[in-house]
Amino acid sequence: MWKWLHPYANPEVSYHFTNKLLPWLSALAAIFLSIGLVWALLFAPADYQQGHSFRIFYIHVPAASLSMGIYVSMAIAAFSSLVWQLKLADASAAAMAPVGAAFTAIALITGAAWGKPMWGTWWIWDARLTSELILLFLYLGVIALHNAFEDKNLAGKAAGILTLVGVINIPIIKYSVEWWNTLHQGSTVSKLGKPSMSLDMLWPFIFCFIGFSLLVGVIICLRFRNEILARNSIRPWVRELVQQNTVK
Amino acid sequence: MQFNSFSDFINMGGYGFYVWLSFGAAALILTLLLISSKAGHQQIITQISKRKQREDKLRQAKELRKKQNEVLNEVTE
Amino acid sequence: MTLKAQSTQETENLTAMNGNSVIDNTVLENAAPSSQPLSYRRAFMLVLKRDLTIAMRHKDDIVNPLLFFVIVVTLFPLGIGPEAQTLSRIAPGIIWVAALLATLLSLDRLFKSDHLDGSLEQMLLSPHPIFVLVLAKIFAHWLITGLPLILIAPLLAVLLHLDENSYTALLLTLLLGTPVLSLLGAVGVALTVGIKKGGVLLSLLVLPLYIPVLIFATSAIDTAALGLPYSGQLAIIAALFFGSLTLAPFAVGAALKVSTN
Amino acid sequence: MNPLSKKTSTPLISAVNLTCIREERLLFDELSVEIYPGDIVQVEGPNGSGKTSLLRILSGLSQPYDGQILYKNEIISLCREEFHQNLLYFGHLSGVKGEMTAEENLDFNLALHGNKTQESLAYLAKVNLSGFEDSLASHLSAGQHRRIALARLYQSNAPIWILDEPFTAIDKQGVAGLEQLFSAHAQRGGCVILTTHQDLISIKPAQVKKITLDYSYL
Repeated sequence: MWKWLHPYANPEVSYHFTNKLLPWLSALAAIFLSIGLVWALLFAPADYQQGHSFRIFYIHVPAASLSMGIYVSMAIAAFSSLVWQLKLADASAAAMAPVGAAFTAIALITGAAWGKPMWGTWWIWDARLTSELILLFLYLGVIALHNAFEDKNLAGKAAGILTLVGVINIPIIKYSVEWWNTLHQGSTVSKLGKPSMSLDMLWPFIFCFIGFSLLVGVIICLRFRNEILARNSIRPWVRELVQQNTVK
Repeated sequence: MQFNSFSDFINMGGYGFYVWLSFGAAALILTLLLISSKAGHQQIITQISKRKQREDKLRQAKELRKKQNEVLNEVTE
Repeated sequence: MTLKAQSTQETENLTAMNGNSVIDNTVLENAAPSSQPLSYRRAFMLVLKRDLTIAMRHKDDIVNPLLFFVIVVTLFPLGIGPEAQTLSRIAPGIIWVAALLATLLSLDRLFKSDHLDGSLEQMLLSPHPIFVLVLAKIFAHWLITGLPLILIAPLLAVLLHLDENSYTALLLTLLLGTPVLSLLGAVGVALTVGIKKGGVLLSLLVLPLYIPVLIFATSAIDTAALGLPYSGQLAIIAALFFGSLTLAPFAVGAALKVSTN
Repeated sequence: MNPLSKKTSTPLISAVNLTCIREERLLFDELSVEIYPGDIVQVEGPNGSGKTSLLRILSGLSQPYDGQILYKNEIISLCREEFHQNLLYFGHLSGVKGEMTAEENLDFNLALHGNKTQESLAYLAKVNLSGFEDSLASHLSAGQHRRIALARLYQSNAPIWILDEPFTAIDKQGVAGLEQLFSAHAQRGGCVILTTHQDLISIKPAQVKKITLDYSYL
């Protein structure tokens, strides 16, 4: 595995690789997202209970699951950067944090906007929304810690440790919040639960989900590129690249 | 097509405000993130080039000083 | 690469100069009469004793968080109203949230002064494993801040009309829960100790991690008030305690290495 | 170069291809150094050239951007305990606690590094602090703090001494005493790596090896 990974562990190679990857990834993301969103907004049937408000589902659920997924991948990147000293893993973890925070925020806003017509109130201490809120705090903590350090490498290490502590805590927090929720409002049946989905709802959802995942990939690639440049600013290849870009 | 007219589409069966709030907020956040990530690239490049210019200046000053010293040495010799 | 050339040249210089000093090379290697064998217990006791000595001579560190705890708790009846029923309903939550905040306030002293005067560096450079030293410091911190909190909590419970059945639960949850607060908090301080304005950041990092303890502790007290068994919640807090006891010292050690870098 | 010297002794501490970047500035690149028993090494360079960074990297406190530190040809992170047992690091900060007395401070410092503490009073006398043993360190001056920390040198049997500005706030007499201590330590087969602003007086320049840090290329 190391032999295969090695060329990509070189910052210059991975910078150019990301650069080449970006247009393809962006095109795919645009295709999937536009098909998915048009389908979700125009053609997918309304839910028999929730009516057209169900269309929020097509953003809320991808955003919520991506927000968790990005945290886990960030933790994996942080782990490999701390254990194997992979500087690129560190850069990718740094690139992921703001994206994850953005998707957590989207999940929260859409959750509230969906909750208002369903529950009659913007905020409800529902287990899933509460864990999402705590996840946002964890993300903000990682970002704030990252910004507090002057030195990018130190920042990456510190934020990595925090990410790992957080990822151990996430299941515990999630479990405790769910448990707390059933304890305090056992009778509330969450309407955000799994609705029986018909195929003509499932397909647009799949398109939206893949589209959002690709979009996450695009933004992470963009930020990853910046992180590589910032971390290698004294390297000759970066200097050359800067020269070319400023002459233009 | 689930909607008969454009106003139907905007109205979303009475849920228009909530649906468009969700989609709008998501679009806004993602566009901002996308733009800032994209702009970050150029920002970093200008930053590095500024630092490079500063360092070039320092190096030139150093070389100039070295030359002056050499000249001085020659004179004293 | 002028420096490169220079430094390799220096190296050769060093090796060349070295010829005459080889003879008495062995003197230091064998001379170890003044060193003691390393032991985890001795290192632990050494740091514990030192931290307790310092705290005893600097009593503000013990008294101030405790005062904070008491004042925050007394503010609630003033803000909410003196009805005994309301107060006893929210008492577990108030006491626990105040305990969280008091711990948070006292966390700063765990590594800050050691970092500022350089003794933290010396600890990291000692031959003892870092987690032993860290554990000793955290234990000292708990003795200084956690223990007084537990002792004064029943008094505050009286002020808040806590249900009589819940006193044991309150003490047990505090006994098991406050060490978790110290352990998790230590990770946060270790990460922020090198940052100039780390105080606010610390609370952002640490408070979300405290949520499970808060939830299970207050629910244990609530359950006890109903006269129901609460051993399940206690078991979970105990699990959190042992989990953080095994993992936190290593995270703290790694974080301190980053912070002193 | 004498080939025998290389064979008969392994370097106590060596740096391999060190690169150090601080605040996105390159301090040194590909720095390699081998330090043998008996060496007194002075790290030179203008302010901000990375002297302290180099010493901290050598002691294992900081991680270099790239490169390795070896203790007797072994990577230090793999032999941490042994390396730290054989290392004495003295930094800018004295590590003296104001709430403890001079003697308690020294005792703790000695015990922390695995040394015995019976004779600490004698060591305090050697750094001119007799009479101050029982005073709280917060009542003592900065120079006295540094002397409390330096008293460890008299007890230490660690061969590697890494000293960052050991002469700061120390009077002339003290400096002479320290220099004697350094020569004796080198003769016993230890090595001293130090930074200092003034030149060493009693130690002849020929005995001192120099590492010059000069960020001539940025």
